[in-house]
Amino acid sequence: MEIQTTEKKKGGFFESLQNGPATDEFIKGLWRENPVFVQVLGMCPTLAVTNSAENALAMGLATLFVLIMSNLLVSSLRNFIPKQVRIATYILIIATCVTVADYAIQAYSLDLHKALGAFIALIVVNCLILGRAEAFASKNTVSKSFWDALGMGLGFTFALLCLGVVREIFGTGTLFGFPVLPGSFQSWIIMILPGGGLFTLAIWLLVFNGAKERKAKKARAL
Amino acid sequence: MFRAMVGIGILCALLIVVTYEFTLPIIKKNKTEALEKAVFKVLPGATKKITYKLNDDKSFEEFHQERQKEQLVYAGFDDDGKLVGLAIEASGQGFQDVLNILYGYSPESQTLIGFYVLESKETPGLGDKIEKDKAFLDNFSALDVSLEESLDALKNLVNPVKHGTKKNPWEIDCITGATISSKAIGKIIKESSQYWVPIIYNHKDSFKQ
Amino acid sequence: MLIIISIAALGGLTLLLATMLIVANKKLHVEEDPRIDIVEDMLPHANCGACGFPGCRPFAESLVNGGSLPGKCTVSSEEGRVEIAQFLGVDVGAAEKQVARLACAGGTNVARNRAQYQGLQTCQAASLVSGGGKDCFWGCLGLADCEVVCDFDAITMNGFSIPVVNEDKCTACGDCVEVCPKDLFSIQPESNRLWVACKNLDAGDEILEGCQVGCTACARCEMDAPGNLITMKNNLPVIDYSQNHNTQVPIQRCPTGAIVWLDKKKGVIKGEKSKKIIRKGERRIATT
Amino acid sequence: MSLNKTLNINTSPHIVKGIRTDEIMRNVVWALIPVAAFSVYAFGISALFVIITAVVSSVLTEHLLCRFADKESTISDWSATITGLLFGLTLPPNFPLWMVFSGGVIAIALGKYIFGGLGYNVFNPALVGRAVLQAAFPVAITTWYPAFSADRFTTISSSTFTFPFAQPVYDIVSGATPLSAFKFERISASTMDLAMGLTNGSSGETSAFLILLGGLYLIYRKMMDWHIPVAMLGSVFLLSGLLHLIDAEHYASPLFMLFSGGLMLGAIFMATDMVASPITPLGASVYGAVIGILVVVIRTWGGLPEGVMYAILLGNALSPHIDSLIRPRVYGTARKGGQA
Amino acid sequence: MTLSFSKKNTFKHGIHPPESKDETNKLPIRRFPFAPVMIIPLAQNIGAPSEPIVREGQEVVRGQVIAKASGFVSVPTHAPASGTIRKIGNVPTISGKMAQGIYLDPFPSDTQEVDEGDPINADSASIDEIIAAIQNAGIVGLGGAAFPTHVKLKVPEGKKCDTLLINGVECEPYLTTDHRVMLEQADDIFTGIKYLLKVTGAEKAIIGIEANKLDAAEHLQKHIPAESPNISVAVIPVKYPQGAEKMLITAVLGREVPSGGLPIDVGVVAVNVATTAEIGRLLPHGRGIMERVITITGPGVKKKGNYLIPIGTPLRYVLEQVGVEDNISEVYLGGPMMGVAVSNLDIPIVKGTSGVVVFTENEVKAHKEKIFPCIKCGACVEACPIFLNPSKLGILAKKEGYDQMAGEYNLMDCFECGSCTYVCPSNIPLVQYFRLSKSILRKRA
Amino acid sequence: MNDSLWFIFINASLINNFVLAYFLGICPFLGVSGKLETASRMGGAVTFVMIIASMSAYGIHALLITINAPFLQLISYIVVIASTVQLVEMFIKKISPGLFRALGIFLPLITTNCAILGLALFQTNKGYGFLESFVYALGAGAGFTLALILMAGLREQLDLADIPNVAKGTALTLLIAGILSLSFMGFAGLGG
Ligand SMILES: Cc1cc2nc3c(=O)[nH]c(=O)nc-3n(C[C@H](O)[C@H](O)[C@H](O)COP(=O)(O)O)c2cc1C
Ligand SMILES: Cc1cc2nc3c(=O)[nH]c(=O)nc-3n(C[C@H](O)[C@H](O)[C@H](O)COP(=O)(O)O)c2cc1C
Ligand SMILES: Cc1cc2nc3c(=O)[nH]c(=O)nc-3n(C[C@H](O)[C@H](O)[C@H](O)COP(=O)(O)O)c2cc1C
Ligand SMILES: Cc1cc2nc3c(=O)[nH]c(=O)nc-3n(C[C@H](O)[C@H](O)[C@H](O)CO)c2cc1C
Ligand code: SF4
Ligand code: SF4
Ligand code: SF4
Ligand code: SF4
Ligand code: FES
Repeated sequence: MEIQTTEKKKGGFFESLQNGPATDEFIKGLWRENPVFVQVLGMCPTLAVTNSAENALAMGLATLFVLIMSNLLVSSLRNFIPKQVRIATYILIIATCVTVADYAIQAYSLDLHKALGAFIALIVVNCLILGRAEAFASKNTVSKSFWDALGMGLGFTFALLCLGVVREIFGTGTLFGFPVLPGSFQSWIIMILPGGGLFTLAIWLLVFNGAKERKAKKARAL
Repeated sequence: MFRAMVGIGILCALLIVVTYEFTLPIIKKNKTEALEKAVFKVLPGATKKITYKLNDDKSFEEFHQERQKEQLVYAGFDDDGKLVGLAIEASGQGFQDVLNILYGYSPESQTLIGFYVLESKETPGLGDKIEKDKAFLDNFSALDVSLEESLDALKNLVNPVKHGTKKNPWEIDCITGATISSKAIGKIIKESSQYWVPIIYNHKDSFKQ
Repeated sequence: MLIIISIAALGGLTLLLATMLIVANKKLHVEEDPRIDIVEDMLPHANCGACGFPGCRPFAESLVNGGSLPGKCTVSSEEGRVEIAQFLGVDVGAAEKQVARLACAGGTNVARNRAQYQGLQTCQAASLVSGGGKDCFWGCLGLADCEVVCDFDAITMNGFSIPVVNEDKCTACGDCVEVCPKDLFSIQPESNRLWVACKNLDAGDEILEGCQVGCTACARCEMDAPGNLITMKNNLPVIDYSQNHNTQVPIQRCPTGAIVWLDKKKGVIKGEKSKKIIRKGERRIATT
Repeated sequence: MSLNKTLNINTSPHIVKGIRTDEIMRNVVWALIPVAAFSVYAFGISALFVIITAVVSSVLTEHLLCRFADKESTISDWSATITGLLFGLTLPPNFPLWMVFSGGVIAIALGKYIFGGLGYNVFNPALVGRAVLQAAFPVAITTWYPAFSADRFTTISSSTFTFPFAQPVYDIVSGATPLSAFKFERISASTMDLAMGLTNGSSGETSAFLILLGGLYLIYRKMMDWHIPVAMLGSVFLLSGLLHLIDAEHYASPLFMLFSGGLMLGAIFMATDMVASPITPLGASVYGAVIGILVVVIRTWGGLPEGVMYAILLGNALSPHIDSLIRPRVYGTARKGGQA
Repeated sequence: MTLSFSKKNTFKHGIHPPESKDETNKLPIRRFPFAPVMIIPLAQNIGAPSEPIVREGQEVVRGQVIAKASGFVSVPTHAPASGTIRKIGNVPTISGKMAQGIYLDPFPSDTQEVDEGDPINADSASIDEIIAAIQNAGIVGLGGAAFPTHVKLKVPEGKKCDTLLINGVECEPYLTTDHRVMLEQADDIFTGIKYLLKVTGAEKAIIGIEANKLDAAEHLQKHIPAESPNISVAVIPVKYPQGAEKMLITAVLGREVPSGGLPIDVGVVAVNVATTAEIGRLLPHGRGIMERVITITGPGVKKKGNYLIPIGTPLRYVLEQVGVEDNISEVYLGGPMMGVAVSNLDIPIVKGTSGVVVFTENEVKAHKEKIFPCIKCGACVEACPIFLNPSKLGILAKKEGYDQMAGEYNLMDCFECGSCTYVCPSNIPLVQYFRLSKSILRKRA
Repeated sequence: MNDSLWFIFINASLINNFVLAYFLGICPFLGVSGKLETASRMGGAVTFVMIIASMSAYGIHALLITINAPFLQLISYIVVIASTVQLVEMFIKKISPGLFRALGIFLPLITTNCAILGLALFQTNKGYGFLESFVYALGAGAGFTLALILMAGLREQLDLADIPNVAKGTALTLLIAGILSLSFMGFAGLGG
């Protein structure tokens, strides 16, 4: 597994946002510590439900919801939870949030629930959620945890969308169900098969690595 | 320590129950609607659905609870209260994973009159033609499942054949390029109809409004 | 009704589990290095396996016994990693800066090859084939093993295939000392400025045929040096750095410039009497 | 006098056998030429276009990637040519050229370059290209052009020049390949037809006879490990023979199994890709046998009519394990447990 | 008695390089003139160098001891010619390093008489006496390794030697030294075997000869002394590296020397034929070794042949005498498979030199060929007589996985025969990688 | 349902391989597939936990049906599985440090993992009985182990390759997984 360099990358746009502590908690999840592209977490939903942009978005938002809920609960209860049963308690809290989300989606649309399949329930075990609860919410204030969850959740959603959009356009010629390519377009079925998910993510990572490498090369040349 | 954990456990239970209670009616409604939609799809003309349960003595009785392990069929009636047919669930292995389907049987004409895929993981673009391919779906507008004289078995078993070679009313014309999935459908229907059709036909009078 | 059932169920479940866990924690406890727990605490508990370990705890164990570095955890924040590093870290005592010094100056412009080496282009490989084909058996082969091995980019090969150490970048890690098959590097305090840039154990003017800047063991530096700062051993001058060696006198009469003064600013200073070398390759020094 | 010359020095041995890697690769290309020529003869100019496009896209990709990485171009070692050629030969003759081109790029870029180029690819690059195409365009890759159609040298299949990224349109398509005919209708083609290449199928797979000839040539030149094809064909023959004996109705005859589909091409030219196969003869035999068994299993019980490609890819994935499990006993070490 | 020959009597794997022996194997051994100056390194053997016991300017007689052994694993050095000691100092060696040695100016050759010592009788002398005599004669292995022979002959406590194996294989291409020795010095060889059988206590002696030297095999077979029925000749199929003692033991006796072990571990002592002949010639006269048979050959040599050359003759002088082509480019001591490339023609011929092969630019092109990545063709695996996996070892070496090479992949069992490099289509310098890796591992240890 | 035990096994291990077709347990698959040694032990541990999880899930499901509280399914599955595994872990650590080194250290990583919970949920959805659940868990574990071991072998070999910089790390691993996933498609329809 790749070891990520820890130095903070200063991008022009993001830099301007990096003022207050809250915005920093928020921004880091979007890019610098992106859960998918950088931390390589929560890979199962990332790969499994991103065969359409809609599913990706729904999954992202569901995760975002659970992440915020659990981060809020954990950080507000953090002084109340004894250390020995910490993990068990967090799991309890997360499972509750997920169950809530699960029923909410079922109530909203059965079809969507069917498309996401077991992966809604599997948010419980998304390493990202427990990871944030442990690494962040259990040590930080409620407001900080909120921003952290929002940033991480949006970062996750963003990454899912990156995959979902590419896979849907290539795989079916549509975007959010609307045709974006001419009817004669030959869809690449692989993109909506399991293998396609792996390939797409691999290619995204290749692109990012390539960009990083080029930047590093430029920096060295200077 | 106990207090903390049990307290949180109770808190969680509360949260879940509240959500459950709150969403239950909506979900129930959604589910019923979805099922009805499917039933009406395989029983063209039906507007009302009644669920029946198959008892061990091969008799049918109306059923209104949450389903557990019962064998159910759904009777569809038209506006005049006339029995259109029965929707039957069946499943079996497809190309990738298990296929769950619903098909409609009309005791009156002794044919299958509709077909709908409830759940499939077949390859998009290929296997999912079983849901979309018009020619294939047409197979099920009048698929012969008439019984022998003795009324205890089918005269001709449903039989999937290669695309373009359908000759008899009990054959299913498969899809080129998705032979495997369409054959699987044929096989599922063959096995299911073999079981259900004689039972239903012999009790067709149990289904009344 | 539903509420009561579920609260009872879940309450009961949690109670049971809590009891089990707590009892088990007491009964089944196994003694371990307490630092593991602390470090594990500092880790994000994502148990994602990204570090290459099966989970946070094994990684923490490896951190504690020095098998890994905190940077391997991709999930932890920068601060978290620093925290762990500080918790485990041992301060390196401050001492005088040391640098790597090279005891050879025989670049392609002044030193001759007896035979043309072919094969793997590394010094270590070449040195196994008749010593590498360089006329001076002890001299630098110029195939840059040291440049490659230095993780800090402190070594660059100059235009005559002789490594040049950038003393600012050198961390005295000793990798170059280890890799050089001719043992030409040694780690020296930066203040050792009087330096013998040759390892040729032969004596006499014959060696000049192979390398114009070699030490001929003429012993002039030994004579000129104050006291017994320099003694000849094995046909080479040996400087006793424990004495006051802040003098450029010994280099002045060296006929080949094998003993030099390494000036922080001006670089290598050779004695006045050292003969001008006849450049063979007209290549420019390519560094910096 | 010449004794004053500067001598060269280097390590022993100072003599080499002198068969070079690029020479081996070039000979594989020679061995494939008859196969390719026959496919053009059988399927006409469409097949020619497919093969040429496959080779060009592979070689071009290899060249450009080397450029991109600031390395010397490695196309002169001929391995990219083989990859392209074999890749083209595994495709239907009327396959749209834009798909062929994409596949060639994928074969080299994702099947080879990413792993470090020649010698490091853990999967057979040509088959990686084909596997991706098969998953991406399952319809196009199972739509067959009839062999020996009358106007094959004058007209090009309508699908060949499909506009890039558009769906192909087919005018003439044949029924089925021998394997799918057997799978779905239990119609078995004659062995002689299969061996001589008178049937439908992918461009290069039909003439088992010429493929065998190419293989024999390479084995004769000692440029190919015979263990793999022998083990692979042998295990297919034995297993399918056994099944055929048990139930001749359901299970195809072993000769049909041997000569139909991509087995011959796969066994002789693709499983033998030394880079992705085990290095010891015993390991190679085991690898061949495993692939053979997988082929029979997928063909007889699987959903797809043909499984050579999947079997070889799985074999590739197994080969590091075969290599680490099957190691010859090192001279002078204990007979048992000498190697873990 | 007939020659025993079975095609199966050989080891597994190995290679068949072109033999290139035809140009010299019919040429009888000829004596070489003395060079104007002799250069005698004090370390010509594995083990400790000898210590000089002469002064500069001293006159010495041919065969006189000029440096004495400095321990058990050491042998004395004898004067190869009568003459004056010019200098004791640094002499160039094959390793490229200067080492201690003696420069000797020979007298004109008509005054070369030989110093005789105490003869040793094989029947009456004790084992220790014979061993001491072999050491005093300065004999080291002439098969190439130059290991002091007497050390090898001293069977360690608790071990038993049942077979004496005489190595007449000479599997190196080009070299015909042992071939000629077997044809011309049969009597010396059998005398030598008598001594060797006595010291090792072996019940039988077998002379192993490859099938490309049938004339030598028949010649020896014919001359086996009537009183020594326990000597036999085994003809084995031609294959490189059959001359390596481990391979020879497997080929002839079917035994396998354990990894890291010695032939004596399987009850065998293996000695080269030339070494044996030398023992048989010197011991009865109490002399020391002064010269040896060397094949001078290769496309770059004009007067190819097998020459009896005094030890210490500078290589430059040798090549001047035989004449070389204008486009020579590489000179090896030893054959092209195992021989060492010479960087400096001023080095002398030493006891371990069995041949000098000179290549011209035409032959060395192969080295300059492009290196491809390993394509895992397995040719090297099929060639390695030790059953290693050179391909994996090569890849590991490139990635500096030295510990894995030594541990999991038995690097230390590789005896650098070069078979793998010879067959590799990708031109990977495998043997060089292995030497390098071994030296790095040794440095680390 | 016509699922024979044999078919359940083949289905869970090859046709619908948990990692390569269902995308469950990708995190450990990517993380712990670098070394063959670790990978095979991890595979063993996963199979073990899968069996525990499957059994517990079977029991809980029966219980929840009785008290008619299906909405507690998720939370009780995860909590029970997590704590059971933790108990087993502590137990192993106590009685056999050797076994703990070999298997136990993987347990925490595995508990909070999609494959385990996914298995429990799928088996419930499919309505498997006790024996069927057991075989399903066994098959899923075997499939997971197979994928992990194949991956580890390839990655170990590629450790020695000249991988271009852009591809080093996760990207390459994902790519191999993709090709493996394509290869496993060959098993589609087996037994159908
Ligand atoms: C990636 C891939 C996915 C496939 N998916 C399906 C599928 O979902 N359903 C199906 O019946 N066949 C599927 N197939 C099988 C082929 O399309 C197969 O050739 C076809 O079913 C045979 O029918 P035919 O003989 O009419 O061409 C798939 C093949 C591939 C390569
Ligand atoms: C007998 C033989 C069969 C080969 N088969 C293939 C093949 O099936 N696919 C392929 O891409 N290359 C094949 N090659 C050529 C190279 O070995 C091939 O390029 C290799 O798969 C990987 O090296 P690469 O990295 O150059 O592709 C074959 C070579 C030989 C000698
Ligand atoms: C690769 C290899 C090839 C060898 N070839 C021969 C040979 O052809 N003839 C020979 O006498 N010794 C050869 N040797 C040396 C023998 O292994 C062994 O050292 C020698 O026969 C012992 O006899 P000596 O000590 O009298 O030289 C070879 C060694 C190696 C490693
Ligand atoms: C070496 C080789 C391997 C092949 N592998 C497959 C395969 O695994 N699956 C497949 O559907 N077709 C494969 N084909 C094409 C295949 O033979 C063709 O699809 C069948 O003939 C269809 O029945 C392959 C062709 C060749 C030459
Ligand atoms: S100093 Fe040593 S390692 Fe560096 S180039 Fe010279 S010989 Fe090589
Ligand atoms: S390798 Fe280490 S000691 Fe040598 S120059 Fe570089 S930093 Fe200095
Ligand atoms: S050099 Fe070593 S590895 Fe190569 S063939 Fe000889 S013994 Fe085997
Ligand atoms: S012979 Fe060369 S190319 Fe072939 S496997 Fe050995 S090292 Fe690799
Ligand atoms: S998200 Fe599935 S294992 Fe991490």
